[in-house]
Amino acid sequence: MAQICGAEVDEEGFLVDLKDWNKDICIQMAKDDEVELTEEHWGVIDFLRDYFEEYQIAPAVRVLTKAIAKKMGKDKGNSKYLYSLFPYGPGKQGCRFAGLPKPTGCI
Amino acid sequence: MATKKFMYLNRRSSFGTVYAIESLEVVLIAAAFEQDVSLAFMDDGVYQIVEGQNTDGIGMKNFSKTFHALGDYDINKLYVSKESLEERGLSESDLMPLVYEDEDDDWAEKSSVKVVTNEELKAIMSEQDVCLSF
Amino acid sequence: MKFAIQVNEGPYQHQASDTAFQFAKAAIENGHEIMRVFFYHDGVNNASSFTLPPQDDRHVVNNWASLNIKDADGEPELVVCVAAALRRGMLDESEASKNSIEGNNLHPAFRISGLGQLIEAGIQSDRLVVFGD
Amino acid sequence: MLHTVNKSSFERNSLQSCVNIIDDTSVILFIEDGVINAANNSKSSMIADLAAAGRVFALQGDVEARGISSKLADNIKLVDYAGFVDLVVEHGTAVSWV
Repeated sequence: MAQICGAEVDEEGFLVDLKDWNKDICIQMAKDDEVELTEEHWGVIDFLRDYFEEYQIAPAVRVLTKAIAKKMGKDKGNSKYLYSLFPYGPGKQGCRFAGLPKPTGCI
Repeated sequence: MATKKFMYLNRRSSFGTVYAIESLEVVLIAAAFEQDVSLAFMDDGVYQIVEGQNTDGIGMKNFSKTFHALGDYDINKLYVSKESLEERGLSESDLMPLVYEDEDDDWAEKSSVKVVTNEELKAIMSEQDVCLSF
Repeated sequence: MKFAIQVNEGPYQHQASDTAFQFAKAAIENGHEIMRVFFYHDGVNNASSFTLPPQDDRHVVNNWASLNIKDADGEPELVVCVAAALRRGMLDESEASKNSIEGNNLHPAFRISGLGQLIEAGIQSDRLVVFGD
Repeated sequence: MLHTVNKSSFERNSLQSCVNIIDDTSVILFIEDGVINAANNSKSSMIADLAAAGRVFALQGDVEARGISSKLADNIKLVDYAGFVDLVVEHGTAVSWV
């Protein structure tokens, strides 16, 4: 199985054990995706981790945009902004970087 | 798409069987369909939203925390059977404080939980188009 | 009338899937349409192509397949919830390869999809009937 | 509404919970182990009034399979699977007391 910074990841690059997550893994995942992490990325990643800690689920994109708007301002609470940070989607790529579970594709 | 009234009928407690968590998974998905959603907690289902659940000792996920996210998903009609609570020696104060922000009232924080009698629940149920039981 | 059915229990352990099958069969025989059967919880096990009951017992999986429930394009409308299925080791070819698992056990009369299909069935049908424990 | 009950009252409280909130126009159908509630026994009083009003049905196949055809409580109406389908058509939203 593939590894990132010593932590096992599955075929789609999600952490096998969510407890392995740390910032170095996150930075390496971003590098592999050719994304340079900025303060703005970290704002969303921290938000996702806090949300998961509090509610035990990854937020739906619609819920995420609403919550980001409330926390970081209306100009950032839209999917255009989130996709500019995470080109493969805040749900999939953002959650992967943040060490959240892989979405089950339930819609 | 037409709007229908969906009721999720929850009558089992959280961890003994898979029904409670898999019911919650449906509810979270359902939110995206913009239907009129309400949740009913009857019988042992009232234990799903009791405050102070801790799963550290059983190696299972504590999904009771997820109920706090329902407000963000615009699911804010949680009906709890008064009779079921009383039979179990519980009252509203034993339940988690679940809230939502009311868009039509300057985002005021309001309780999503409403304790209802069998008579009230009867009336609510009679209005439903679809009832999913878990 | 257009019916949707939700099946929450696996075969042989509980009568629910037998009752659901008999109900679906009677509905079709009486001129109604079953627009979708959605398998959730342990109900996903109704779709296992590895099911081998003794010869003198009913074959629940084949029973479902015999109803030939499909949409206008010929796609199966016996729908297995993906999250419930993956948890319980019920995989089609694509889920198996995606997860690097050898072999797959989803009967071809069924398809794997998301929970949205259950909600959609509730919206589009005239009646949704739940069979469970 | 059509309320289906598939548990014996000797095992679970599904029937009691159903009876507690059934409205004046709805009917009950016993299926699977729920048909045990259709037999004449110490719990029959729970449904006596509803049955007298013609609002209690039991699935014939399940009744026969459990050997209680000759032991039914008063005023229980038997239906086959086609009758089950008709009840769902006729009574609107189906509520399963699983």
